[in-house]
Amino acid sequence: MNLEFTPEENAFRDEVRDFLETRYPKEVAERQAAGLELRKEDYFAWQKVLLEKGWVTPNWPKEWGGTEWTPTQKYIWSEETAKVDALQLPAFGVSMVAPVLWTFGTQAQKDRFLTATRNGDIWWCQGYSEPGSGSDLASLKTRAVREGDFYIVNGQKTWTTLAQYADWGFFLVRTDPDAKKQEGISFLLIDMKSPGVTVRPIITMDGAHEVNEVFLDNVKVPVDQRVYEENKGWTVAKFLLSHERSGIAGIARSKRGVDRLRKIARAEFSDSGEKLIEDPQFRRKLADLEIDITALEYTELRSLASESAGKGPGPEASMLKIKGTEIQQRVTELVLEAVGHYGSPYFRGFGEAGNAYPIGPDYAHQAAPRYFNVRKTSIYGGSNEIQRNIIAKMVLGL
Amino acid sequence: MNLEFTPEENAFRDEVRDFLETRYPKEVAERQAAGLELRKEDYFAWQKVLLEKGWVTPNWPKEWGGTEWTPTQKYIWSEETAKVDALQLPAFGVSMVAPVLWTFGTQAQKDRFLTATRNGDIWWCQGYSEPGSGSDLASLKTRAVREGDFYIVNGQKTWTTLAQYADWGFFLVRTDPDAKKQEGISFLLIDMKSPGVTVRPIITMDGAHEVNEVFLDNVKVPVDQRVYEENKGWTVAKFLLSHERSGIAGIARSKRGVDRLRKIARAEFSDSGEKLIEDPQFRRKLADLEIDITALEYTELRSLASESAGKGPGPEASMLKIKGTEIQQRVTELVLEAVGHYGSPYFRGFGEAGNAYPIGPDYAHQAAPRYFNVRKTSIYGGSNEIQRNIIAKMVLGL
Amino acid sequence: MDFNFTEEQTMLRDTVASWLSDNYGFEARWAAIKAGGGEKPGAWQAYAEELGILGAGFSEDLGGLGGGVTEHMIVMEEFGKALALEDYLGAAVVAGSFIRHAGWNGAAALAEGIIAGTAKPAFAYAEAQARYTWHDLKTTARKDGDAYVLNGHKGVVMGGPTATHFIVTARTSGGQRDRAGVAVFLVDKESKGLVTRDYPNIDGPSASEVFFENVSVPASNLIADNAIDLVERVIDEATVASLAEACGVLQKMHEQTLDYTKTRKQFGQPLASFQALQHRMVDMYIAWQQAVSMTYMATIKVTEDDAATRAKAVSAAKVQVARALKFVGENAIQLHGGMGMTEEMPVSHYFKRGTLLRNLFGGEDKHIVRYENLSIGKDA
Amino acid sequence: MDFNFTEEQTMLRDTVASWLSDNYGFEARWAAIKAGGGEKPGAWQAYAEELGILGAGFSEDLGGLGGGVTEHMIVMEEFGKALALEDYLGAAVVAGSFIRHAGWNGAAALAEGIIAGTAKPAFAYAEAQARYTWHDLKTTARKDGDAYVLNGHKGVVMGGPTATHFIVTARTSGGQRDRAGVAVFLVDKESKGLVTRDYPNIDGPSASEVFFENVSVPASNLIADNAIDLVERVIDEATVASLAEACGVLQKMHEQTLDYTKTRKQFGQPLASFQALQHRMVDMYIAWQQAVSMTYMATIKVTEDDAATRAKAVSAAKVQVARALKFVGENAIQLHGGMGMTEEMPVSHYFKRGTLLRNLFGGEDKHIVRYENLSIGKDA
Repeated sequence: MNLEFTPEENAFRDEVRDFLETRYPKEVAERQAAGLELRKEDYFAWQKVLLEKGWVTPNWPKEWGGTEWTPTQKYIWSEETAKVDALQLPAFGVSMVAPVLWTFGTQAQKDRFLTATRNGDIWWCQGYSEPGSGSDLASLKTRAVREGDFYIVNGQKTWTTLAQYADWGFFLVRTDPDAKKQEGISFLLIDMKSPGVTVRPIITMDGAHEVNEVFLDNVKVPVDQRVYEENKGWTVAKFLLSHERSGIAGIARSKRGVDRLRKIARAEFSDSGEKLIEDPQFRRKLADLEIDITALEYTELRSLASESAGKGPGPEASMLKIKGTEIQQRVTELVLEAVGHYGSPYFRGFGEAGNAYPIGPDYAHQAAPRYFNVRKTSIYGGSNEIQRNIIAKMVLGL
Repeated sequence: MNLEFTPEENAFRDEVRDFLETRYPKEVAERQAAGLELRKEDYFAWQKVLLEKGWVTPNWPKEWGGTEWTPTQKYIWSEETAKVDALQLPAFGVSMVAPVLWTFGTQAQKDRFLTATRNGDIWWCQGYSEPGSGSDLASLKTRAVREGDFYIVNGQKTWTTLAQYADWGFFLVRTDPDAKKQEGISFLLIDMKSPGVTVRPIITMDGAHEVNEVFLDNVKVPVDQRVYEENKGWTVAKFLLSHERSGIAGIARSKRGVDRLRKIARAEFSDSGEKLIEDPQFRRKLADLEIDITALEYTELRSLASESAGKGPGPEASMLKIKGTEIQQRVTELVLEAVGHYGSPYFRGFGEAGNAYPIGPDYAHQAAPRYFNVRKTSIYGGSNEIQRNIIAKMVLGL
Repeated sequence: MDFNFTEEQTMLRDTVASWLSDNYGFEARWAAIKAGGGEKPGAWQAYAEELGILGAGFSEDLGGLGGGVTEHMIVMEEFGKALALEDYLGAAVVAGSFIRHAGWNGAAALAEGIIAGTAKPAFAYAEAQARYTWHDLKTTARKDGDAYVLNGHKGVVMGGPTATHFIVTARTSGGQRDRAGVAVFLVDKESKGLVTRDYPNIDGPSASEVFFENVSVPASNLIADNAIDLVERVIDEATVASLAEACGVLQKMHEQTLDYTKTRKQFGQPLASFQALQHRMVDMYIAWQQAVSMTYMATIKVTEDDAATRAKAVSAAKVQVARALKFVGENAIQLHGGMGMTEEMPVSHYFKRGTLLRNLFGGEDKHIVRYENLSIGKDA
Repeated sequence: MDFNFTEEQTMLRDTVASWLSDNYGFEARWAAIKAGGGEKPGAWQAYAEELGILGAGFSEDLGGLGGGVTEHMIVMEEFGKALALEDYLGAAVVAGSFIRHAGWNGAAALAEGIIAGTAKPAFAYAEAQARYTWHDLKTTARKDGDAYVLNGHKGVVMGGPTATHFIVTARTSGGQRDRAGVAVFLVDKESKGLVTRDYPNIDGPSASEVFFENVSVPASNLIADNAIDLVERVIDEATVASLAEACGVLQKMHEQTLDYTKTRKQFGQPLASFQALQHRMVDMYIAWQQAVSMTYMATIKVTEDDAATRAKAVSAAKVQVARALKFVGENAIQLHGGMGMTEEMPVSHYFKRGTLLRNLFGGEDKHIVRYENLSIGKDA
């Protein structure tokens, strides 16, 4: 057993650091530092830089522009990007639909979509959830009826993240209403500018517009935008759900969150009049959190190591999801606690309302909204209860 | 809302205190202080004193020697007895079988058993659980076949507390094997000296002999020792289970446990070289525990108040059971933690092995055994999981 | 021992509950928040005139109903159930508590105004550096003839935007963290040199930052000097009232979760049929019930004469209620799934209110340490 | 990064596992405990001769296998799975660690004896007043010519009854809680003035109280003086070995619970079919896996040069493992129901061992504070 990095790995880390230091877009960094909402152009600015470096799609096959990084290199990349708070590109394109395309797509679909996705010319969204489906994804009701070379799609999707920016979406639709639940489903790519597609915002309790409802009203979708066989969409859906596990625990980001929390605790005062970082109760919670992060980090490293050894990622990914999201939630909770009175004011940003001004220290502005926002992490992507069901069944054989 | 005691209640408290101070058997108190196992005669000594005072069966109807105490008086009694660690008489006789007898018994049964039970002439045990039945009591298999004026009983009971001392037992047996689960059950009183009754000890992980297996091999039981109708024993069993709820939370004992814990924490040293009671981590746990005890105490007081107001004890009793047992377990856990290294030695008492001698401070001898022993409290009397099922169904309507 | 309410108290509860249920629906409240006022228009006048509850805590000779902490508990629990936005806590509970205990000459006039709804004081006690230590004060009050001159900055003054006055803690002498030298003033909002910056809070109601720059306050507005014990007593009483509000919030979150999981189906079964979720809801129920028990306990004990007894009871209750708010709130959202995350579902609003209530007047850590110091330290 | 074991390490694990499975069944172990010896007769000789594992941690020039903490981890994890009673921790791990780091002249002779199974030192470090602070020592060692004279009392010396020597911490100078002046001696058990009182521990193995009354120890038996850093390093390495034992205990408790709930029926269904219990077992699984991860982490990092890095890693791992022992252990008993309470069921023995391991070398509180002081304090 050995945790040392090889000289090659250390050199790679230096290269990553240098790249981030010199090439990360300044204007994006500034917006992030000010706690402002990020726009489509911010993501594209960063994607462009990554593209130039050849690092935009590390997980892709080499022929489509992948980097062929080892798991250790990916680990280093996630550590270093988290340290500088580098934006994460929306996963829907580069991490989710792309593997589907190169695995199940026709050559024409690969040619049409992969490079464009890599270059940032297509912003994708995901049309999976429906009102009423929750974690029981396969109960979806959106119908696609074949008419010649087209499907006519009718239905409603929900929790569609950042659909307000999306050019294309990948959708699960029901093509055979008489088949068993998982059976009559197909996987369609839909141009979000198609007539009949309406996107309506859902405002979450933190006041943010991150997710949407998508209404599909007689939307005409060419049959060649179906990926894989008709009625076999569930196979594609399961592949997609299980494929994207790297970084599911969000450990590097949580570690960065703890660093920020320490800074806050060095700025704030405790009830004893000393700095909050000196307060035994707060210190204990900070130590607790760090220790739990370390445990999860080594659990993830063990899992990476068995991946390197050729064993695929197993249902242990559910463990990383459960503990990782719990930790993300605890980080935000401690921030909210640390800022004391100033967790209460609602700062809506400078941009929109002309007369807004910041109340309390900068680091307090997002404390409560973040705490509220990350409640979602234990709900989405298969709720943590569903993840426990998965471990019970797949790992423990219950 | 008002928590003050009336002058009458305060006078009663004084009377209880005085009684305990002057009349509690000295030799029993000494054995308890030395951490020695208690014998049948210790219980009887105390029962005799209570009998003389007329306080042995506070919950009984007046005609059978009850005190007609108000719920507040019972509360005062449990507080004061806990403060001096007064023995609790085994519940099987005075609290469990007695209400069954005066509710369901024939006059002959009442005459034969009630006064004798009150006087301590009969030590009862409870033959409910069977190997394999667990919390699913009604799945019991012990058979009683009617032969003339007798039942011939065959089967096995388990977890029979203090059966090694018992004169009589009350048993649930199956009299109709073809009826539905709860239906063919009868409630029998069995003389433990009957031929065919064998008691075999079960040693629990703390090394104690508290529970037993009871084997019934062609035991002849006169029909007039059946309480209530044949095949209606489940009615009796349910009555008995729901009847005994007073003190289920064990709050007064837990408060006493915290007092003892404080004494230990004032004797032991912490890692900083000061007294353990000054250690911020330990103090926090102590405060946590006390606050939780207070919350449960007021929950019980609310429940007593609605009993006084004529509303019967409801399924909230399950809440008292869950939290009360969790608290009892935490008390023992903190004691074990407080005694440090000396939680490890196994002190088996002075009595049996001639060459035993105490290792470490007196208060450490029972630390680990107690911690192990009270694991049972969240298992017996309907496990805490079963209690949650009860609340879900009866209170929340799930 | 008696946990029952008097007939008058029961009537008070019914009156408040029925008015709120008729006038303070989710949509009406949400519209008021979106409009930016942080209060429901007309509600305060209704509290004064229609309901007559602003004097619930004032003695009868001051024109009040002669009640106290129990009456405030009753009103605040209903406010919690309805998520009422108005600052009853500052204007009625805190002001009423100062008037009850301070023996201040201006009491009658202020009480009259409050009861009539024409005076609405907000409590300006928090300072950024002080966290939850009420005698850590940078705001100063310098005696100047027949007046005091105030300088300083008070943060997150709830109800500030619609207040007519501020009840302000300021230092007349001593160093920043001395217990001596803490005074309490009634300051007219229109005073020269007093500047406010108003803003909404994350859960809907509004607050202000209040800046004092050589604000002159008549000496007759000095409610009390060397009054840290009084300030702590008042905040303890206010804390109990906020715990009652929390009990209302807890009740609603629990009810809504039961309702939602009973109707919402997943994998062909109501969510409420899954045992793991049932047990979660049982634990939520227990947490809520324990919070109620502790709130009753604190309501009763906060009136005792011994300051340590009061403080210990309030801190113990605060710890228990804060934990319940976290456990019940987070699980209410979790069991509502994605829907619970949206501002369309009432439960998200209760969760936000509950979250802020957790830390109001200090969170779990402050109060467990305070409890420890009062109980364990003392007898160590 | 590499979490794999070498071929030799895998072979070591297989050898130990297979011997224990053949020779150390539940009944055999239980019989040994009941007989009162606190060890399985003959086992130690087998470790020395048949298995050759007593030298796993000694360098090859001392006649050992050239291994270190990883080898100890491997052996101890198997000992945990079998609940082996013998004091491998003191006689092999602790002694091996002192020999590795102390640069002591007597090392070769002691190592030879240990490897052969003829010398079996027990580690006498604990004192009643000191809790888990290793430099809080009342035991003294006074230089007297070519010898040291020891006086004092060491508590709960594991493996004491069958030991041939004690490795004893004693103070050569300084006050009771000074870090300076802490020395380590090898003391022959047959020394004049050394008295032991033997007793079983609650989980089976035996220990001794060891009293020193003017015990004369040759100066050549001074392993190190002013050696608190060394003592802490050795105890950190021993702690890691005990964490590995805990991982073995955790694994068995988890397995046994799965097995039991899959076969045991209640209300006509296997216990394992109830969702609330399934989720509990998932959480137990996660706790166990996290404990394993942290044990690996600490095994790797305890060999680093920087003392703070070592200590921080060990304390973090200890906190995690102690919590896992509590959570998994208590729930293993709970899910076994009444059966889990009896001494007939193996799970109760694992639970008892796990409970004692939680506090060995200090519990959660000691280690979280140590972690805090090293990580948070430093950069504050």
